[in-house]
Amino acid sequence: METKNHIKLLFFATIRDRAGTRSLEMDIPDDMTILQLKQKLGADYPNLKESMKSVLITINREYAFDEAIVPSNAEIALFPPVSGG
Amino acid sequence: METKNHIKLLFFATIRDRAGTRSLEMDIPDDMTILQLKQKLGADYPNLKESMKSVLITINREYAFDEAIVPSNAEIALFPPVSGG
Amino acid sequence: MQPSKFPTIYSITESEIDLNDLLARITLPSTGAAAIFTGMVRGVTSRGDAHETEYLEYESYVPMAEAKMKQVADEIREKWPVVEGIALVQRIGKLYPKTPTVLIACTAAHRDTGVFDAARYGIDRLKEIVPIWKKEFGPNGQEWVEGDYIPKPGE
Amino acid sequence: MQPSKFPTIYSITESEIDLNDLLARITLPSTGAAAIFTGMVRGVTSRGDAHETEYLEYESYVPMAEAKMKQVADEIREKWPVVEGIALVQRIGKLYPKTPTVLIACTAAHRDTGVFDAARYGIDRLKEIVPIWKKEFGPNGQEWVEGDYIPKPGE
Repeated sequence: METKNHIKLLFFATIRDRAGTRSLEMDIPDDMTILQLKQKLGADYPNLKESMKSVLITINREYAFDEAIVPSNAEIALFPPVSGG
Repeated sequence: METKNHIKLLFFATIRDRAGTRSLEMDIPDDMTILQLKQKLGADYPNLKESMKSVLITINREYAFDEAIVPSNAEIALFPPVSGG
Repeated sequence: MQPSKFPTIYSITESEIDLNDLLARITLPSTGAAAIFTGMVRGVTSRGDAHETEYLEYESYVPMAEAKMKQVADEIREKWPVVEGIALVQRIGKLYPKTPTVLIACTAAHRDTGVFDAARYGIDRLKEIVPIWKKEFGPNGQEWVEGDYIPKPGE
Repeated sequence: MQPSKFPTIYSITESEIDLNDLLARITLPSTGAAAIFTGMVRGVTSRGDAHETEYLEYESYVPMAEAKMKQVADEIREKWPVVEGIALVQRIGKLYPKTPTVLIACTAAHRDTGVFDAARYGIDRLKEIVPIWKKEFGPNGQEWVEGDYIPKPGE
């Protein structure tokens, strides 16, 4: 039986504009990787598909990469390269 | 017949302390050089004699050197190496 | 002198950046020098794609941004242990030309200690890893400004 | 853009150094970056002859000092033509620890234009050629601080 992981997604800048929302909550399978999460988001939200190629992703406010496993109750943020200053 | 040049002298920092005054006016011979002026000051004001070896000198607010001729009505300043900031 | 006695200020704010106040807060009795960088909104840009800007709108992922600013400060302390106080402030919201938007300041006992390099490093790193974005509004419409740095694992 | 449009501020003052005001006065619509150096009175010095300072008394040959500050600004513009605004301010009088005593600020369109080097050059040159002196007052009495630079002809 597959257990579920409830996560929070935050979108910023161009990604937020394309997602049409600042945040989402969703259940994902346990042991899902960042790469799988990006594939799922691209499939579920066609507007985001193109963005998933170059998006930066953080898990609990630290930069994360394709092979990372999404931990339980994670706060996941998606955004373009930063442009502060 | 020797003509006279009336000049103004300004003293700062250690040089002022040793001179005991902020400024002096004096007549000097025409065509006197800075080197000759330093020698004269060292002779006239014994407290300044030692200082004349390392003093910085300006003529009309520009740094001047031993061989320069003191121009008429010059404003001559004498001071140690600067320490602003 | 223990590093723990050295002040570190990092914040995302919607208020005006007060240089006098920030400098005072990172000045210790042992401090003799401060190197400060500020960035402002340019109304007129000539380099590259020349254009005019009416205003910028800044946004930030605030809790992460503040954590990353602290990380930049920690990196500065590791590279330049002589640095005493550090301030990193990013202003967000709608900001008009000539307005200071970001400040990095580093203090040290003396100016020949790397304090200029430390401030330069601070602004470079802020622009690489601190999650802040700006959208530019001008006569030809609006456009997100995108950076080009991809953080590496561990950054 | 003609250099004549670029603001240059240089002054010897007995008033507080207001960084916010000075920065605003050298920020143009084309300005995107400022590098600022400030020096402060150290109350505690560890390097070299370690000692404590109660206060410093600064004096200056004011008209020459302002002319030499302008010369430093001119030198900066010659070396870094991209620099837009320049401010050089030296505060004189009786100044206590933690007080900013000197400021050099240079602005430019972008931060990678040498603006940090320009500010660094400015403070180095000020300490070489601008006629200002300070006397230090501490628990062990008073002493003039002497520089070690001898200006060369033409400086």
